Amino acid sequence: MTSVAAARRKLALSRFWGEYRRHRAGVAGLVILVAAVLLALIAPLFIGDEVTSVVESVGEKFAPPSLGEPFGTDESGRSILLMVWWGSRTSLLIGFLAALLSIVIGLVLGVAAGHFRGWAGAALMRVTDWFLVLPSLVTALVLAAILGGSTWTIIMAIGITTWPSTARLIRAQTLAVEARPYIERSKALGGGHWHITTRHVLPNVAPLLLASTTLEVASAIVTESTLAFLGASSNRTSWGTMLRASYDFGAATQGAWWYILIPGLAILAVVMAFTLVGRALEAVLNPRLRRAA
Amino acid sequence: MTEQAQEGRVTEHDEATRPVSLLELDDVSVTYRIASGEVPAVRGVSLTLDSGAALGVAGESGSGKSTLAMALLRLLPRDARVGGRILLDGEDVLAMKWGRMRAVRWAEASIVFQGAQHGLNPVRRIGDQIAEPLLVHGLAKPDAARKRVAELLDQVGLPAWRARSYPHELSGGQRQRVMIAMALACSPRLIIADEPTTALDVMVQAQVLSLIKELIAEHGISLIMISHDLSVLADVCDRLAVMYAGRVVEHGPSAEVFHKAEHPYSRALAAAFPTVGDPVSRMAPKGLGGDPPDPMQLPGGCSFHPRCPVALDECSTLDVQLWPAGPARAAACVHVRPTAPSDPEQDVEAKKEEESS
Amino acid sequence: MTTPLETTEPAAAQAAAGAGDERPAWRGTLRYALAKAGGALFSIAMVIVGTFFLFRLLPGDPVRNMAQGRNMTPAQLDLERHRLGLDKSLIQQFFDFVGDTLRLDLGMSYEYKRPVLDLIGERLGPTLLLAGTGLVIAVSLGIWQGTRAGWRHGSRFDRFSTATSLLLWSVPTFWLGLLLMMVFGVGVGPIPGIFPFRGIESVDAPDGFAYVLDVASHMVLPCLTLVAVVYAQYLLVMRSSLVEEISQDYVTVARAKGLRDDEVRRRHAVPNALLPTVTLVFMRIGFVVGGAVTVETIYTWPGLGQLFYEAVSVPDFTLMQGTFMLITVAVIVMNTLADVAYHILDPRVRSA
Amino acid sequence: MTETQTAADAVATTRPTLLEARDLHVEFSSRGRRARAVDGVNLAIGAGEIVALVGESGCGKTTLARTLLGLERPTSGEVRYDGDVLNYSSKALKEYRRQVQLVLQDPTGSLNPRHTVYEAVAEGARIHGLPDEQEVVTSALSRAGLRPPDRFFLRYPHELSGGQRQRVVIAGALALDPKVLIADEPVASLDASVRGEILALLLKLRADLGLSALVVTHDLGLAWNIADRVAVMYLGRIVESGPVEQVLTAPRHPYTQALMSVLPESPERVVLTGEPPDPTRIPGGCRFHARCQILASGKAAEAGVADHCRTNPLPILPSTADAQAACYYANNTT
Amino acid sequence: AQDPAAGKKIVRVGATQSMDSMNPFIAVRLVSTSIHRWMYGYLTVPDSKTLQPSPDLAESWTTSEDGLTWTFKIRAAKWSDGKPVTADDAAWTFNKMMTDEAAKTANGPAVENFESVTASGQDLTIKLKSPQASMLENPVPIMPKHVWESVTDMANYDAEKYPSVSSGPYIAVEHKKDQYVKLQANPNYWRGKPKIDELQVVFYDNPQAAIAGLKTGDIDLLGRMTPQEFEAIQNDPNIEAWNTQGRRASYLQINHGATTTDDKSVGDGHPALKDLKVRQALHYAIDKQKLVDEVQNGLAKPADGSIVPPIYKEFFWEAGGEEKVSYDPAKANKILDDAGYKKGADGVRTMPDGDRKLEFRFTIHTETPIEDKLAEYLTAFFKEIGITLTTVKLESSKFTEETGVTGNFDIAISGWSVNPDPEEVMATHLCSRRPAPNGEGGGTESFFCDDTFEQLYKDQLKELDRTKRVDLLKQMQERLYTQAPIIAIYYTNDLEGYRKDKITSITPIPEDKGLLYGGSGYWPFYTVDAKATGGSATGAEGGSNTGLIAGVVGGVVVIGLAAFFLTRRRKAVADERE
Ligand SMILES: Nc1ncnc2c1ncn2[C@@H]1O[C@H](COP(=O)(O)OP(=O)(O)OP(=O)(O)O)[C@@H](O)[C@H]1O
Ligand SMILES: Nc1ncnc2c1ncn2[C@@H]1O[C@H](COP(=O)(O)OP(=O)(O)OP(=O)(O)O)[C@@H](O)[C@H]1O
Ligand SMILES: [Mg+2]
Ligand SMILES: [Mg+2]
Repeated sequence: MTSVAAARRKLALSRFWGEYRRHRAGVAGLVILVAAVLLALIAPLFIGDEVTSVVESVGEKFAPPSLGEPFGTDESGRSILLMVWWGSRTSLLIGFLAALLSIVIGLVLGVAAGHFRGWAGAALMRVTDWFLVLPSLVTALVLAAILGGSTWTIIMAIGITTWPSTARLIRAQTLAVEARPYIERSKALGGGHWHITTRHVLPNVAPLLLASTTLEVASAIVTESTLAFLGASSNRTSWGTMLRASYDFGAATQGAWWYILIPGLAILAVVMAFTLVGRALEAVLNPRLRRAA
Repeated sequence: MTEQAQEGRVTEHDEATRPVSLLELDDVSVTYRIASGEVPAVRGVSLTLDSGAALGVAGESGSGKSTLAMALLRLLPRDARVGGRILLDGEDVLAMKWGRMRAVRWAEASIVFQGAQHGLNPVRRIGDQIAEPLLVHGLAKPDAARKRVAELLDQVGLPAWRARSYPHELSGGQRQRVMIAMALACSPRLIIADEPTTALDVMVQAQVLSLIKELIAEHGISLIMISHDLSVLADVCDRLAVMYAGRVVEHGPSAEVFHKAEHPYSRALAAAFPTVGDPVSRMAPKGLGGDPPDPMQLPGGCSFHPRCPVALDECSTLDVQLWPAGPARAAACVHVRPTAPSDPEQDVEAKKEEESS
Repeated sequence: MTTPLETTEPAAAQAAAGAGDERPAWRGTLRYALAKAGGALFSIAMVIVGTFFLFRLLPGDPVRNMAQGRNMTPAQLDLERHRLGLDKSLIQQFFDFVGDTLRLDLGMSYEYKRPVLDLIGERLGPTLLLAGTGLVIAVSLGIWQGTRAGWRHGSRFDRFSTATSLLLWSVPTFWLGLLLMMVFGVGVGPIPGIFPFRGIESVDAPDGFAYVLDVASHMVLPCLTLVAVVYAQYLLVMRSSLVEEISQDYVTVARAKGLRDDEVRRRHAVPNALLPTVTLVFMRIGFVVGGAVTVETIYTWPGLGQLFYEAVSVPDFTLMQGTFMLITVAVIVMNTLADVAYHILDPRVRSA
Repeated sequence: MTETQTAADAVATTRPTLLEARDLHVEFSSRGRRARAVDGVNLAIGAGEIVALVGESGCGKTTLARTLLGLERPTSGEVRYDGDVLNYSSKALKEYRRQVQLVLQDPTGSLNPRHTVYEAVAEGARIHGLPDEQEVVTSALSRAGLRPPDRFFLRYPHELSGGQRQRVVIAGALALDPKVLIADEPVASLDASVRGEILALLLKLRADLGLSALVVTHDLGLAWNIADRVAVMYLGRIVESGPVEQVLTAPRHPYTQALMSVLPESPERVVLTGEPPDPTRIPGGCRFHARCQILASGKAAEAGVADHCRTNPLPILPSTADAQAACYYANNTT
Repeated sequence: AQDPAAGKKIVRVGATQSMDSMNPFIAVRLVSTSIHRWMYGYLTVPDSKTLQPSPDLAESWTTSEDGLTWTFKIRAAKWSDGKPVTADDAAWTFNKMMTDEAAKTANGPAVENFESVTASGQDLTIKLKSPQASMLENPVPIMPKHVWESVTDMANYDAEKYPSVSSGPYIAVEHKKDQYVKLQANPNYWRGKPKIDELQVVFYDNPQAAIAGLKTGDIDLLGRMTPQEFEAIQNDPNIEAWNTQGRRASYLQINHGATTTDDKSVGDGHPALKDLKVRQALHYAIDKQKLVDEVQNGLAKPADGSIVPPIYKEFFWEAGGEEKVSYDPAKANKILDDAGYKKGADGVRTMPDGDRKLEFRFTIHTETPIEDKLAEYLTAFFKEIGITLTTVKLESSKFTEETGVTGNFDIAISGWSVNPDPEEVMATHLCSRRPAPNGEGGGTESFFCDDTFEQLYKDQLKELDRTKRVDLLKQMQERLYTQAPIIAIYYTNDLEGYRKDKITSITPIPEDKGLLYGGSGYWPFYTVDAKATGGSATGAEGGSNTGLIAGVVGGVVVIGLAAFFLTRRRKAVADERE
């Protein structure tokens, strides 16, 4: 029977994939995304922190793209290609962890706010609403300024300011699920809070959560770069800090367009990829949208 | 296919009241194209409706009733393909220009949709919504329209001040009445009512039904009413058509179809409504087993045969037709086949000969 | 009345409801508005309290921050501390802070030596001009495109506009701003740099209509940046809510009534789809504020965002605190107004 | 009230009461007003008995059913099971819900679309930690008429027909070997053609397992089809109750009469005037008086009870098995 | 369009900082003090050639024997509103600062040593508490008493009144906050009206935009560039790239045992740094030339002296002979080896008397990319001698606190822009500048407390003979060099640029290869001359462009309308399709 179950799961997966595959943009996004993540993961096999070291850089300063340096070099003669590659690790790390943090907080509070009626749910919702209207970039900037700049603070700042939209989404979904008669049935069968939230609510919000996570990662990557631009940056090379450096070191006025363009395009590509995947997932997983699409 | 049209005319002559039918469906079929293939929702339906008559269409969920209704006014989504001919007053609806189509909509035929809750725009006052077709079709100036709205509301038993209400302020029954008032606005000759009472409570259902009956009696409006509740249809309509899997499987005068159905599916439908007080049905509920048919994978032969309690071996291959089953009646069942020849080909031939003679 | 009613007799109740139908709805709205205002006040209170404690968490001694490494005598430091009330207990400070804030006294900027409120007042105009114009353009553009895209979803226009908006949405604001500055401000290759990229007006600004043009020309690039980044979400929201509306039965009914396609859209689908869109527009107003910080910084636009950025980078804590509080409160107020407006506009929620 | 001693009455008294509502009140606050959804109900269900609870939409049937299961706390009054007052601690409730099971109105909604039939049926067994889960599921499915059971194990709800889904829900309830089944509109959302099947199943379960059942419905035909006793509810209260044969062939309460008249076979139709009742505004006197056709036609006045109808609240009907009606006119004339 | 600027000589100076206040008593930002220097007279100003104090509003001055009484004769100049400048104005200015704490905000220390200030006619008498050689370097602008007298709440006075009443070469006529300040030539200026009509200071938030502004001609002059910014304008044919020695010294501050004024140690500095040998070894291990080349793009001078940069030829001290420390990692290693700091297996040295490793923190500011780079190089250098360096980034207020008060650091980056008289920068290394026991006060740059240094400082205060005093100040620099509480690494160049096609002449200060914007004093901006603005000759900014923009806007509107009507038309067709 387990083999049948596995077969069925496989079938469900293949059905899902069949649905997903019809979203061409989503597939393109997925390809880029997988490539980006893979590249980031295997980076240590080929390069190390030294690519960001100014002491060890040997290249010419602000060298335009050439055969040897396909993406040119920066103000210290470091290879933009290698830096972008290495920086992807921090950017993606911040993106994923901030999204994770935001999702975890959002999930817990969203499910709780949706599941528990009465004052507890209402209070949670008030708090969420409150956080929701806070201008998130401004708040993140203040938080980052207060906590001091490091990768973890940036993650915290982004995570803490972005969870409310997730919480809202999850709460709405939880409420929708909880209004379904099968919750009532489960209660009538004797199921408690834990049973209901873990067996019914969670599996139902999970797909949406997946979609929203990808969107969250995308916005976290953008936020990271914006925070870096506004002066709250991680202490490691990321795409955001590279862009900040290109700005600090006057790449634009020196005509070093590659220095500005390449990290920016890297952000653009990855963010776009996440967004496309997220939207495709949403379209496949959210029946409301599916009907519309 | 001409035999059915002829057969329809036979009906008229039998009733001998009106010479021309208001609506004539000739071999209408509707196919939805979806990602995984084609859904033949309506398959070759031919029906006629005389002016002033009420036709009930019954059939289980998914048998194509709403699709058929929508096809009459070309309201189907773009991915639906409609075949056959739909003649409204002799004019082919499917061939109309858009401008003409818009003129026909509501002014000549209006429709009360399944589920009144969503048929009303939630953010506009119901008065405006009722008046809208009047204004759109240039049948009244705003002032006159307002008066007409009051009149219409009164006809459906709602106070005039309700015109200023929003849909959510009304109960389901009231909303359904608003929909009916709206359908009456342009004094159309035909009203299509798609399950006007399904979502309603028994008491409200009774109110709405008597309202409909009253209106068609008073205004001489033709009605097509859709429901899967045979008892409701039998109450309101002169004639009944029962659909199964996209086809009409039986039609005839309503009392006869309800009480003495020829087709086993119609019989099962009728039997599902027990007669309270009748000891036969006491502690003996009757039902029909089996799965509803999947329109994408219809069984061969008679599409009902897998669930049919009286199916014969040949039903799985037989090409069933609507065979006459008494005066102004027809049923698509092997058991009403006039002769029972072993060769289905011959059977058709025989029937044709019989018809034309 | 002869019948003693436990509550009201249905028939009578109905008549009463009929006669005064407007009143309960109106009263409901008022009650709703009051409740919302209460909620907003609560949120603002939370902002005030939160801000106080958040900014007490800051590293460093505020007075020394003010000194910025200049040599100040202990007496001067004490005086400053006393002036800022930092010699009092935390509780006392808290109450002072709350009191001052309620009196709209947001303290003195360390950096400018002027009341924060004055500084904010000076910056409000330009921000409103830029963010307001940007918002209006973004909203109209987004809604217009979203409507077109949603009405015929799947069309080429839909795919094109969705793709562009997603692309622009994925771009970091500052990056786009810098690029636009380089391309249209400074000029690249054959493209001449025709738009000014600093400030709100020329130093030698002309008078009269020419001045308006001058300011308008200064607004082109910042506005473009802001709009490009912000409008995408309006487009997407409008699009999906329209797509949602289209599948509603009342749209089919409207068609069945013989309305023309564009009448169905204009009179039924779009107004209904607008409602959720507009709320979302306001809900996400904080996003515009975030965009404004970046855009104003890049283009030296003398607005609140720039002030905030300056406060963060100096850092000038009272100023930061004040602008943060003001921006947040403004966003909360906007949201509340949007909620109430939504409530008035949408009869469904009005009486709920 | 005890003028006629019928056979049905005798049957009911021989059956010991299993589940009982005593003077049950349930209130909700809705939009600042209080809705008295259940406003004083006495109802007893005997072992092996099928009771039908009928009434129009919004009269409180579902609320009563949910309260019987402890899903809703009564504002006052009590639910008794097997003679004991229901204990609302979560442990006791869990135990209670092994004995009493609920089948909801909407079979599609009652099944989590992400759970297979097996999981859906096994859910109760898992919650209560029953051993031999697969065994339990298999037998429950076959008892519910889904045979052979293992063919259905891995199906998802959307792959089943409506009737099959309802059977799965019933199987889920049967898996715990309940003593009482509360079925809230078990066939309302089903197609007319499958409805008879489900009802037959209920009868069969009663015959095979001795199950008691409360069937909530607005369909009098259903009550006629399967119930021993029927209780007619109006605006939070039971206005008439008694053996099916008696109540449905000779309804005494004007509301029951109106309900009966809506049936197709009824010769003339009484269409009640006025709006559906609103539990936030329960009229004084007889709660039905504002819509009562007897009162409106003047018959009540003839019988001299019109004033009573308008002013004097009626007492709550006791939970006896006999035919009884809460109506001044009916009690006056018969 | 009518261009009001047509025919005038206008020079626009870019600034990447905006004014904090127009009130000179409280303005502290560099841009503000610069502007105030252009607006107001001082007692003395640095001579344009020698940078030595030369007469400004004080025509001449005398000192009493004991050096405690100074008498200045105030020039018969006029305020821009026509009122005469008197000693009373100066006396009021100083007295205000001495009595009003708020007025001390900007230049408080300048009057700290004043006993009393009195005026009689054009004579201003200042009595000091103790002798003060730098008396002539007084940084306080003299304010018009008749205008400022009425100001009571100095802390909250923004001085936004135009035209301003000043006695310097320029009068402020307009200030748009964070946008620009407009200054007009003062026709009453005692030296004579400047050659240009208007001097405008235009603020940029975004340094890149400022560079772009210079390149597009929106501004005519931009100072205080980073090496990278400078490189961006270097090859522009229209821009004169101005690269000269600067006023700034960059140095490392070493926590050699931070103490408070009561000599109690504070902070968590690494004990090894208390050892002069270690500090010297660090000094030997730094390749200053490489830092100049790599970090400053060659636009700096390696520091072989202390904190006074070579631009001040008179005061600049340079190490030589035995004393001179030049890059020599081998020597550094030897010093450490000899002192018993043994290398462990991992190549990191440990303390001679224990096993604490020589692992130092290097504290820098957040958001200073150049410091990041410096840190990387230092880390590499110190690794060569078995010392690990880890970088700690602190936000500026925290930085100031940890490196100036709490002493929680090992090595920190620091720097100082030195005024023509180095007394103040020397004073930052006095014992008294250490924080008080309660953590108050201070302003120390190094927690240095050295008897020899103290004595030298006291001596130079009293020494009124300039050459002798210069010698004393040089000895102090030498002491800092050898004791190494700080290690100077380089003197950054002053990098500026101006548009050749606009500015026809400008005299730096000092006149020989001196500074423009970055200099102290108004000299460059007094002498600047420029081409008159034509009707639409220069600048993409402003009126000249409005025509084009109007055209563009009009075009967009037309296209928009066309699109609108097109879609309208299509709509009718679309409806037919449905
Ligand atoms: N837009 C559509 N796309 C694809 N298939 C559709 C569409 N609308 C209806 N169908 C299919 O066509 C068949 C007939 O549907 P229709 O709505 O006409 O049934 P119905 O008889 O009105 O049922 P009900 O009683 O439930 O209203 C069903 O199988 C349905 O799934
Ligand atoms: N949770 C609740 N909050 C507020 N009011 C409620 C709640 N649940 C039920 N009600 C109200 O109580 C009344 C009785 O509801 P209930 O669902 O019990 O009716 P019902 O007889 O089951 O109706 P139906 O036949 O429509 O299912 C209704 O007026 C309903 O609006
Ligand atoms: Mg239908
Ligand atoms: Mg119910």
